Amino acid sequence: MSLQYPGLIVVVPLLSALVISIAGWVNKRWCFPIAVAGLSVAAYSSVGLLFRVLDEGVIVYKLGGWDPPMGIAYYVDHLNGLVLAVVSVVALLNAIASKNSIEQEFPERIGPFYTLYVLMVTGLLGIVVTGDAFNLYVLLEIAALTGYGLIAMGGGRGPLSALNYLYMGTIGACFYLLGIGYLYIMTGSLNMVDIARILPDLYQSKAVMAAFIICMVGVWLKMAFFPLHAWLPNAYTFAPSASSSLIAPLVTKVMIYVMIRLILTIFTPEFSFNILAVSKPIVWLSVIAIFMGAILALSERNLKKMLTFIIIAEVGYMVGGAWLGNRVGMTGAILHIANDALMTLCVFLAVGNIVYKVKGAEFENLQGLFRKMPFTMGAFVIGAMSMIGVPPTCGFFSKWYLISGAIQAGQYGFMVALLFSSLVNVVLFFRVFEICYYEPFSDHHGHGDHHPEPIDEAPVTMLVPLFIVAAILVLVGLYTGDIVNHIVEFAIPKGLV
Amino acid sequence: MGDIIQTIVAKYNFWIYITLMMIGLYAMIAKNNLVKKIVGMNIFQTAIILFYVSIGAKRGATIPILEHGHGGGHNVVHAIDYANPLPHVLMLTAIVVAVATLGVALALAIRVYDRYSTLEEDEILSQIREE
Amino acid sequence: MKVIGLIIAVLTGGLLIYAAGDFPAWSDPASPASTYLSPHFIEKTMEETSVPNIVTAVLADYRGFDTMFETTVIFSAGVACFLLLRAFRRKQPEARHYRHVLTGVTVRIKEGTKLPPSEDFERIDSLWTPHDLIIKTVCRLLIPFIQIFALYVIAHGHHSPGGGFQGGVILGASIIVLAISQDLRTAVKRMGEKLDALLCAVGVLIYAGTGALCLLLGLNFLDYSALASVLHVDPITARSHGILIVEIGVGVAVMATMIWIYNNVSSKGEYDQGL
Amino acid sequence: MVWPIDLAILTLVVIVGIGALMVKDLLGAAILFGAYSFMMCLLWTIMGAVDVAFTEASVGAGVSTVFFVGAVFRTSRRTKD
Repeated sequence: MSLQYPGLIVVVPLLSALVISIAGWVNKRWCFPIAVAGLSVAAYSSVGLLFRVLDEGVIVYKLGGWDPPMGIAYYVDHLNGLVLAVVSVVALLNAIASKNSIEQEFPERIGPFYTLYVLMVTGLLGIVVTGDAFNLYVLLEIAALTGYGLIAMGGGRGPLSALNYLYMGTIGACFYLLGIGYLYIMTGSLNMVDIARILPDLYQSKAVMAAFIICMVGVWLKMAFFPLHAWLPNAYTFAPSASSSLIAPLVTKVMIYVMIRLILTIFTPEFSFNILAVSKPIVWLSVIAIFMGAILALSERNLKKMLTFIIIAEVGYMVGGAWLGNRVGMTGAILHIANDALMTLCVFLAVGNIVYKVKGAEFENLQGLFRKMPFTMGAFVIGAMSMIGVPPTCGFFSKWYLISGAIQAGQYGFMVALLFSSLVNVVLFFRVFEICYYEPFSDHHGHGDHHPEPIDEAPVTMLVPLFIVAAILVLVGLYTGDIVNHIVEFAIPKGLV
Repeated sequence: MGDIIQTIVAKYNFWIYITLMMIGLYAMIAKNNLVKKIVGMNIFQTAIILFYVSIGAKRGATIPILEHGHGGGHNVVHAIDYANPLPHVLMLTAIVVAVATLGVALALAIRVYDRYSTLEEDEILSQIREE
Repeated sequence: MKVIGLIIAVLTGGLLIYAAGDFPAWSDPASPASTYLSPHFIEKTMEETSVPNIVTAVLADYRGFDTMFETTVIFSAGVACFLLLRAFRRKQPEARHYRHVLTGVTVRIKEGTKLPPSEDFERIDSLWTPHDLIIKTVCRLLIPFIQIFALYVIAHGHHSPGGGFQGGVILGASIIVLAISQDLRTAVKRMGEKLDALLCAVGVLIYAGTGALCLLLGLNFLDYSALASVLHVDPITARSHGILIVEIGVGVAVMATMIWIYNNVSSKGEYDQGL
Repeated sequence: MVWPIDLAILTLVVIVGIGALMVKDLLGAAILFGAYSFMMCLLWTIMGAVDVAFTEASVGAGVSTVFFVGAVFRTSRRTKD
């Protein structure tokens, strides 16, 4: 069966989404178990796949039995093996953790909600695993369309921000499609490896350069890289907690994976870093992104919105790290994809627990929460420490690699930006801790009056996944050396030094 | 002069697709009305489809359906006689994606209208500011 | 905003025009796109899949994985529209208006009371369309022919333009025509919401299930030649049959989704009567 | 393919596309969008992409236009630009 793991990763969630949508019309209680079962199989096979990749190297899976340039094939190497494992584990943990909040926020729409949820995970996993440039576009649209639906469930300003996200997301996806079209007209192929094989003769072509730029801009739009970030904060803030804790950790990270895949596999580092001399300006853009994200986060009085601006800064980290053009920076960027997905999940799950009990994430609602919800806040502290970059949590190590990469490349601006952003994160999170710890809980603020039952700890089903994530954060931090030596080292082509 | 006209005519399809794409992109960014933006979005997507179909066109070739499919069987098929089928396949998929996006976009626009009773972006923004 | 839009559009256009200079001339038979992969498809399709319409063969077999997700995109759009628009706890209006068709008398019914079960009354609200004998009759006559044509398009996709997707859209359009010419309630009575939702999922399930069956039979996902042992034909004919099966799946899914999206969009999700 | 027809339709496509964006009535924009899709469908038939043209005729000119009209009926026809 392990030969079929690459197929199972995408197919099992897809089938379970379809079964959920049918089961939702029969009995709503079946949706959650089916979703968890489907996601567990995906998580199990992706972790199994990662270990197989560690043993055997690149795995090729031909869909329909056709040989790659004709048909579509999956290429699983160390890079997407790692990302696959992270995506499927994050999706599974979040599905378990958000069960209560889904039942609380929209009890009557559980069926379609889980359908879209699992479909979105299918799309994200497919984006990561596929080796065909056009197939990636189709999966991109699946992840995007389901994302619009999940975000717009939030009510209030949800639909408007989802509509803005839709405009921007569609432009981004179309740009990507256009770039692939340019590659296709020049090479005649759609398979990533095959394109990379043909391209070296065409490196001087204007069309290939344009293809690269258009693809990059499209991907940046999707990941909310600095000048193109306007849609992200509202979309993530007004989404219901169950959706935002899925979308926030995964969508931007998967898009960064796509960018790294474009740089490393399709266009090879030789072309991206040496022939096109655009690394410097892009790193400076990411410096601005980090500064803007940090400063805008400072001005927010809503915990969830503050976190969305931190995401923008984190996107800056990874884009900058990938474009430093050296091995250490790329290692940092790839490591940070995994770490950032996990720590964003941790803080968003904690916020989800708070919203579940307090019904709001404004700062004035958070007073005295350390006494009311000690376990949730404990996990939140670990997540926050990781975001700041305190050892032994994993955030420290990827930041370490990013900073050493910046020094090696002579990009001191990027180093300063990273340090500045870490300092701002210290300020941001300690301000939250202060409110939650020192200020007494009062019923006069926020929505405290509307629910007479006292605020207490979130249910166990929400706490256990949160603790698992927090534990993973520390574990990944402790085993960073192994991950870098056994996985990330092989994910970067030898040519990049 | 002759050269320029030659180039323009030889790649007329490409120029038109670029024009349409610019129109669509401009409408998506600059138009104030949400439904107009959706129209722009569709024009944008169709322009890209036009680009791909133009890649598939081949001079002197017929549609990509084999003649005498089940009859002779001994007829040798020459690739030069048939248009390139691959872009057509890709664009079938892209059209479907376009209509799916359109459906979701219209549903969202209706939800927005439900709340703000207008489709004009500036009026919606001023309502949000008053909240 | 207009200035920004103009600048971005002109910049993008400029880049694209600049790059277009390197393209091979339009409709050049020697361009890389026409000489690299496509000759294989054109020349080998018949012997490898036994389908004369190359587009169908590439769509459903060589790149069948794309098409499966294309169907999934449609499915997720249907679910998303449903999720966004369908009213779950919308307030019932205080009174409803019914008209007796034969006499033209309009009655007002308060909430909670019910009409006697009779076909003679029709409800007057925002979904109601005025009578037009010509339109109703013409559409009623037309619909069966539209549907037969749609089925032909699905079934004949191997040999002529068309296939599951186009046929499914036409099939869906026939119900949409019914909804436009009569009123939405009539169409929903014929093709209820639950049926729509189920058919949507079932269509995609046919496609993905066929693929999964191949996987269970020991070959890779969507490798239809695995079906040869089930269908008792040779592997190449099995590919042709496999394409037909998935095209039917696509047709069912697309038909149901088109109707579903139309119902939700055109009524803001308020078609609660007549389910 | 006959290139004068090709050129004429390509030009018409642009005109109809601009028209769909300029007209100050959303219902009109929806109908013009249908016309635009139909022009595209003709264009693709000329280029030999019959399957794509068939799809565009049924989806772009058919169902998409109906979706637009349905949505405009449920919202408003008014537009400022």
